[in-house]
Amino acid sequence: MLDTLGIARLEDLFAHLPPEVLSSRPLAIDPGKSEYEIVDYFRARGDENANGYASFLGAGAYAHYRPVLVDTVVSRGEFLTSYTPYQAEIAQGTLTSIFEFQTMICQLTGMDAANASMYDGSSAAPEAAMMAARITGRHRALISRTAHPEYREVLTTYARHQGMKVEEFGYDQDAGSIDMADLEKKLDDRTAAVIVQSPNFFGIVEDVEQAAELAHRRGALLVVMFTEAVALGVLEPPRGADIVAGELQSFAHPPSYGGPYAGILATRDKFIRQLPGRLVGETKDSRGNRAFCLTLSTREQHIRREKATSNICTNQALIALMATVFMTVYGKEGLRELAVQNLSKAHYLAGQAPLRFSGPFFNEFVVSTNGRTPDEINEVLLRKKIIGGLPLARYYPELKNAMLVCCTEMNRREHMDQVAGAFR
Amino acid sequence: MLDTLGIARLEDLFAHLPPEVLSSRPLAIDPGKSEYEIVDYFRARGDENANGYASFLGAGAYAHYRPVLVDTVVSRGEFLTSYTPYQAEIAQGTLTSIFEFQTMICQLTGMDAANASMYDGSSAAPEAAMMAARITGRHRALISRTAHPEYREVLTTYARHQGMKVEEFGYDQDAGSIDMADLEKKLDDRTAAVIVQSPNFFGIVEDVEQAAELAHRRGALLVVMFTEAVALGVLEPPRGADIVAGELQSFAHPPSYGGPYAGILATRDKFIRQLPGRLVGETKDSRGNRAFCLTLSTREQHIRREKATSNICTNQALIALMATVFMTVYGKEGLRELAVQNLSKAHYLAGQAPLRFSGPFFNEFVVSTNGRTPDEINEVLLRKKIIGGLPLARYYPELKNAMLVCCTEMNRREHMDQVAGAFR
Amino acid sequence: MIRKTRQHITQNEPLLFERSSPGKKGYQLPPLDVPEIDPAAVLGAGKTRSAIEDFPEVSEVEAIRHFTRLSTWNYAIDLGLYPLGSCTMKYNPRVNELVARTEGLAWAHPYQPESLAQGAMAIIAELERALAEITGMDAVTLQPSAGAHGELTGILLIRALLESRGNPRKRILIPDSAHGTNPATAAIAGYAVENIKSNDRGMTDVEALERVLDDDVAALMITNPNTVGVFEENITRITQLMHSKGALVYMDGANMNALVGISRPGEFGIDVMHLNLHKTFSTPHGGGGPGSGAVAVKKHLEPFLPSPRLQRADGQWTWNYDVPETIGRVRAFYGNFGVLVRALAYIMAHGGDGLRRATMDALLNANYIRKLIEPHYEIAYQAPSMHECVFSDDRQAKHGVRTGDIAKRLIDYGFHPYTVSFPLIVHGALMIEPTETEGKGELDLFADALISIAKEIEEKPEFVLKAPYLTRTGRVDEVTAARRPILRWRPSPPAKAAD
Amino acid sequence: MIRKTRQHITQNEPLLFERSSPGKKGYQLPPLDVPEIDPAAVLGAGKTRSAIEDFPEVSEVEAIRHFTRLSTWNYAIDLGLYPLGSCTMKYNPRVNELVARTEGLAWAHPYQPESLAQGAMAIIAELERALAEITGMDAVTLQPSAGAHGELTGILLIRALLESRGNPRKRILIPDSAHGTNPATAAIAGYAVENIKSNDRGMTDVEALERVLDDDVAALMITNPNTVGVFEENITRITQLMHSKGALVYMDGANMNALVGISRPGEFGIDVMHLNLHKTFSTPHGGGGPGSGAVAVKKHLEPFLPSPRLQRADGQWTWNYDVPETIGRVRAFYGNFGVLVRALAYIMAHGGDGLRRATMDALLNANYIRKLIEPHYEIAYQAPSMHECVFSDDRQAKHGVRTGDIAKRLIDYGFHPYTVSFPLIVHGALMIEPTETEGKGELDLFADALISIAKEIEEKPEFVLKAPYLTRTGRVDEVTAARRPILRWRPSPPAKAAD
Ligand SMILES: Cc1ncc(COP(=O)(O)O)c(C=O)c1O
Ligand SMILES: Cc1ncc(COP(=O)(O)O)c(C=O)c1O
Repeated sequence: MLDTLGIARLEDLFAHLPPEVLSSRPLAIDPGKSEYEIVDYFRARGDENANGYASFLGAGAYAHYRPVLVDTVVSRGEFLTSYTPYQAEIAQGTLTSIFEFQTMICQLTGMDAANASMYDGSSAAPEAAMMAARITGRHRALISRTAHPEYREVLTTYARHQGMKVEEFGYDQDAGSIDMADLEKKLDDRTAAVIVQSPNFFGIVEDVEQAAELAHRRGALLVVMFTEAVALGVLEPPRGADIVAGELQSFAHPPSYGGPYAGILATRDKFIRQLPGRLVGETKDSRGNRAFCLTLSTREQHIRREKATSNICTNQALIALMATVFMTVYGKEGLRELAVQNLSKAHYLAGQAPLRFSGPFFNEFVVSTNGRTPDEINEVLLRKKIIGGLPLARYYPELKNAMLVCCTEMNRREHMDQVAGAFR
Repeated sequence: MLDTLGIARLEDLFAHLPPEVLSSRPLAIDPGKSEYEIVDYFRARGDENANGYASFLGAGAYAHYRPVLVDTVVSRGEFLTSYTPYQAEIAQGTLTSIFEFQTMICQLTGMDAANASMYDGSSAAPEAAMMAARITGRHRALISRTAHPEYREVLTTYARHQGMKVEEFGYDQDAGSIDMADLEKKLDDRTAAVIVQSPNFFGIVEDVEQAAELAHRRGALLVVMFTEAVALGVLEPPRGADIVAGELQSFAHPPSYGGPYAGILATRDKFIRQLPGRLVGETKDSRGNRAFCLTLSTREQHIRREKATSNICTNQALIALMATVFMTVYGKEGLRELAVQNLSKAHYLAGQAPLRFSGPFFNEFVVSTNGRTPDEINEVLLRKKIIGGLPLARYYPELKNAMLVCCTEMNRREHMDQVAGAFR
Repeated sequence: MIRKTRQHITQNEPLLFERSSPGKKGYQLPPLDVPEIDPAAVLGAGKTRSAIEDFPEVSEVEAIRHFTRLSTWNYAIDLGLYPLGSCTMKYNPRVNELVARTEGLAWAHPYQPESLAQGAMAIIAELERALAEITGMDAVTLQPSAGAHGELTGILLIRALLESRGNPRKRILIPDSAHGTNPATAAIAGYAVENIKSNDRGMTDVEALERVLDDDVAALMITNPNTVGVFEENITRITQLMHSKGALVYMDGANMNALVGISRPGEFGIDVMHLNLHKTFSTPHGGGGPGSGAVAVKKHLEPFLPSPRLQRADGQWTWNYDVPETIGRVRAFYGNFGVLVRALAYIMAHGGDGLRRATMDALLNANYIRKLIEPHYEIAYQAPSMHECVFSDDRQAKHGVRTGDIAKRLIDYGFHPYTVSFPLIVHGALMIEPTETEGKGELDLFADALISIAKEIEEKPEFVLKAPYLTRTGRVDEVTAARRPILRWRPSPPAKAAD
Repeated sequence: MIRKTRQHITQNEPLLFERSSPGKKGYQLPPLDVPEIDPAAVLGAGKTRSAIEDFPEVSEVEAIRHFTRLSTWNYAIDLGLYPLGSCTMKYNPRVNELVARTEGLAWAHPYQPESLAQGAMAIIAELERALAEITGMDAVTLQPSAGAHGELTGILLIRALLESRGNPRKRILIPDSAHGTNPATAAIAGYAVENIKSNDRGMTDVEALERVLDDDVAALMITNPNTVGVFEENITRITQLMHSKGALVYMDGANMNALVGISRPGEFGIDVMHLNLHKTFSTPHGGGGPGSGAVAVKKHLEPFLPSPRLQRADGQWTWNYDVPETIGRVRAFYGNFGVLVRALAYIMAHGGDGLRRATMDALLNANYIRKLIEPHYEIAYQAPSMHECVFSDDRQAKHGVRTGDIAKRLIDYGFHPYTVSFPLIVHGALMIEPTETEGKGELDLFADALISIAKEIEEKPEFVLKAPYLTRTGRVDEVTAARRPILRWRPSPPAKAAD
């Protein structure tokens, strides 16, 4: 090949670069390692993390059993090593599965259309707010303090420079759910979006319909977020919402120290041209057969550039495919049974714990640690190889004697009983 | 479907069975378990086995690194969930890979033809002996005491009722290799096969050519066995052999508590019609393209029944495919480098140990435990999470103060130094 | 009308040896942490090779593409119905692949100290127990590597028992419907084979059996349900008959998937039988194997089982090598452990009720197919079908189209063909075993395909003779392959172009 | 002549919803070990749903077949060259998939105590270090989820710095060759976008830049090598120019695979840049993602990086949430950790020398392709190519055949097409990036294919216009899809037949 190019050495390939841009020294990176050593290195790192602990952490990242089929499917090179399905004729596999994904997300959320994924739940939130701003022409967002604190931070980061004011409204100190009066008070005619999360950060199921009514009364859109997708197995879909923004990590991706997860955005028919992200649509091929392709791309950055609905390009397709397989394996009955198991486990443990809030909850709940600090309780549990709840002080100074506890189908009764013991 | 069949209950499907054959009671087997519980159960069992131990065991089952590509390939449903490639038009993937396997086995062993696999090395041995008997019309087999003791037992089991006499010949007490004089003495004109293993059970490389000469002089065939396929990376192929029977576990299958492994049988052109097992051959399809198919099936039980070359039907195809991928990944250079690493590691440790034999060895060697029993030494090592060598007393009463030690590329110098320490 | 398939583009790929180019590599080894040894120096120059001639040299990406491309030329259960009669191509749950790779199991060395192998031994013990329960037998060995290997083990057990009684006897009776491994096995075990013909219901002809039964008969090898998918109704009488002459009954349990949870061979007089764990208990067939041929026996045969035997002592599992009457080993180590893990996982997933249910579904599917196809193809025997149904090509042969041709045409319709030309007693057999894991949709499409082909045969038989049309490889010339066998690639002719 | 492909049979498969039938299930949950709770009882009847309407119900085997069949309709790197320009579709080593699934990593919860997350944090630290070394920058954040997300982070950093200096300024300059994410990002960050046109060598026109550069300009977003695969020769002058006006330079590092080991952006004046870890460091693209858009900065931007920041204290890794000048979070938790694991594994496998070698191979492959094709297609710019080469369809357009049509015809030849119609400054662009993991064989076949198509276009252009011919799906009608969007399945029309 060098001969074909008429050069003598590989280095000649960049001989045209100005000398001052060439690296001053070789890379200080160890010589290449064998597969065996690499596997060893990461095992050693994995062993430095918690191993063999029972965990009661949730708060936006959930430990759910991953059906084996998930990795079976996503390990197929045809899914794993393909890219965005630009060339529909040789990407019908990906396109069809995304179309199914979009449909299932609609079925779960009660929406008309869903995109092919966002980065994660936290970035879906500002995308929803920006979308609401485009639709309403308004530039103010109200977000509930019961929404995930890190999601709220992300919204603030995104909104700051777009002339979008973000304000928070409070929660009912007893119920742990939205303070509707506060929301009503803060709502005004410049409000583009009211953003709530349900189940909220405390695990409590919000009254979405009431929030919708309040928002719509002032011409604002309601954005409903969720972090625990399993809840959709039993919860009535947020029909009052205009946009649903959520996180699908629960559907087959392990917590993986925080990522990659997959966000979704779903909305009503009338708003689809304001949806960011990739969309797959149904059409026909030249022989009249049903076919799928990427569509409405005039919303996207590669066509619309600075006027695009979002700058998102690469999304979380493989994680969305995992979720698709997960939803398929559990199916109609299974997703409900899974949700009921989560609910039942959480209520079993909660029944033995001093609860901070009285609102109805799904699989997370806030426990008052009373005399002790959350850390004190967690220390005791760690000695039993149990990771307890999340201390809330960092996010809610007013809840410094409280921890957020999560139970999924993977938590065993024996561990729950030990945790209950520690609360006493 | 019941309607189509005109029945009311599934039980009607076997209503025609005589009542006395129906089960007297339901199966006493626990109710079906979920994936999650099954994974848990097997993990718990795995945790009851050695975990995190360094091991110096070989003796027919070797720990070699498994390139990740191996499982990537064999996990593809197209390979994993297909069967014997009877229908060539939709099995060219399997057929082509077997043809490649046959070729690589020939290249490694210096033979002209190899079958698509036998159950394992131990059952390949009697198949080779039976094959030699068919070819020579003789009914006596001589096997070296340096061959794997369990392989010898299997040969005895198989041979007993076929009018085949199996006799053993001894080894040189110093060198640890075949006692050629004993072999020569025992050889006679009724001997169908002389069976040797190289590297032998003690790890020592036998003088195959001399054994061949002795055997051929009396009109017997030479069968050369191997248990450690990695040795083929540096050893001159046993060109004097008439049949090569070996075990490929080293090529990408973990020790897996003894199975499934994959045996091979390879031979010279003139003997192919006496080879047992499946064979793939090259041919053309109706459009003139190169194609592969199962061939020479008139040797096999499904055609020839009691006159078949063997009763084998299901073989070890997937393990053979693993070996094929392994051989491909390492390739020409890699297999040699791998062998050199094994050789070097073994010689490093052996250099610090009191060796029982003086013969040239590959990656196994016999250590004299001198004053102590092998078990005493192993106890010390086990406390350091090291599994030492195999005590030989069970197989060779005369070697009760000796253990067989194996080093592969996976053994680290630090552990070898600890083992060397224990020998002192 | 073909509704199930369309043609799509697939990649060509040469043989590895043609793809190879000098110096390419797909591996990297860790640096050697000890001094490197020159093989010639320690082994002697004459004993080492300089290179493995013509061995492939490819990069990692070339390797993965090679095998991925090859794989796309295969049909598999994961793609659709695979109704190979007698082979029980049921769905292989993927969790079984995962558990077989559990670190502590996959990397367990067969000789590691028993105290460090209790988990593996417990699995073996648990599976032995479950199989004894399922078969109604008293003891189980998991050593044999596949069905035929189990047969050999079983016949050697019979021989050992008879020998211990003074006379191993000379003949083994085998119904003419039996699988080829049965006679082949009997021969290896040193017995003469005597075929027993089947009656017009596809069952063993009891009179014919009685006629040849004498004191020289060591055993009957019977398959039940037999290979025409029919339950041997006289099995109790047959076993009594054999026993009355001091002979034993071996059951080929390859079709045990028709009986699990419904009927126990141990309760109808069987002395010894094998199970194809890879069939009944769903190990992926992997292009031809591996399998496992567990053998279950009644008490009187137990003393002869292959050594070592697993036993419990002092609260621990241990291998007992002291089995004085053993037939010896049939293989090294303890059996195809990885397959055993998968079989136990399968049994655990189903549970007792689930296993019975699977059996009934297998029966349902086979009978459903039979019902749909019977108007168009000649059923081999009127007797009720169990887990498979066998037709003959009699009607189609009149148009010059044989079972093998129908099979090829089925490929175009998107199915793996049934088993062709077996059992031998059925002229031009179509042996169809859908297994329990198929749903009605796939079965309906399959029946439609066969019916449609039956019509094609009436209308344009010559068209069917040239099938398949939709595959990347046309009908393969097996005759030439056998006439001048080319069993390996050789470098001689200048390398061919990519194909 | 098509040498690389043949047609083969593939399975049809309906949508999950069409495949579904009531009561089927593919899951089993462990028995509930606590009392079952009725959702309506604890959540309130109005808040619970009775069922998820029309949600699929299929068995496990139907599920695996569904997705397996679907997968066979896809092209992928594992099947062959995937020369999508700008997307860096290199081979994805499978060991990376294995290590990302390491138990202690995959199941690490982002909030587990730091003392129990040291392994995960060490990986992040190690990757930050390696990327700083590779880019020549001072600090790295791994929080952004993809390239575009990294751009946003980077521009927000610039804004924060400028704000801290008193004036965030108003405009961002972007060469007209830039990727669409650049202007889209600038807009989200609240800046006006000003395009800078490229000169006739495909590079940023320095004079044009100077003309518009004033005190309102916050930054230049430059891609280097740029999207026509050309190294910006005047990059040092450009960065000096920008700095001289108090403006910053953002580098879109999507093409960093052309520079790793050869040139460090930190050494030619870049203030902040992102890396597409999924491109340069080979994370499988998975049908569209996930990725990771690490951002590397010079010291002056470090104080503004997203919180939390990883730091070392008392011999332990710890997350520092006290970052007073931070721009805030750009996402929850710490980034796409699983992608980071893969990127680090890739870097470890290559080592410093290997990374440099990979870069040179990428350059070699792109230039080799360019050389072979140049006689037949119009190269967009004469300037030397780095890791990709961009042609225009000028010659072919004369016959009425456009880049999109050539792309479709390439499919028949067994390749995934190049990037079509990007960059926008090239009329009818063919943007070809072979990456370093391809061998000569595949490249030669690709060049042959393009040359053969060029001939076809001269001889029978209308034939090319209707390609592809060999795929199971003919040319897809994208216009209709957009005109009346159908974005989800609905049950209304009676279920369609299998297709
Ligand atoms: C009825 C019957 N018996 C025996 C066997 C042999 O079993 P295996 O292939 O496992 O050796 C088979 C397998 O095809 C069979 O169908
Ligand atoms: C030049 C360039 N910049 C930016 C991006 C955006 O990166 P991502 O897709 O990871 O968001 C891309 C990706 O296509 C690109 O090619």
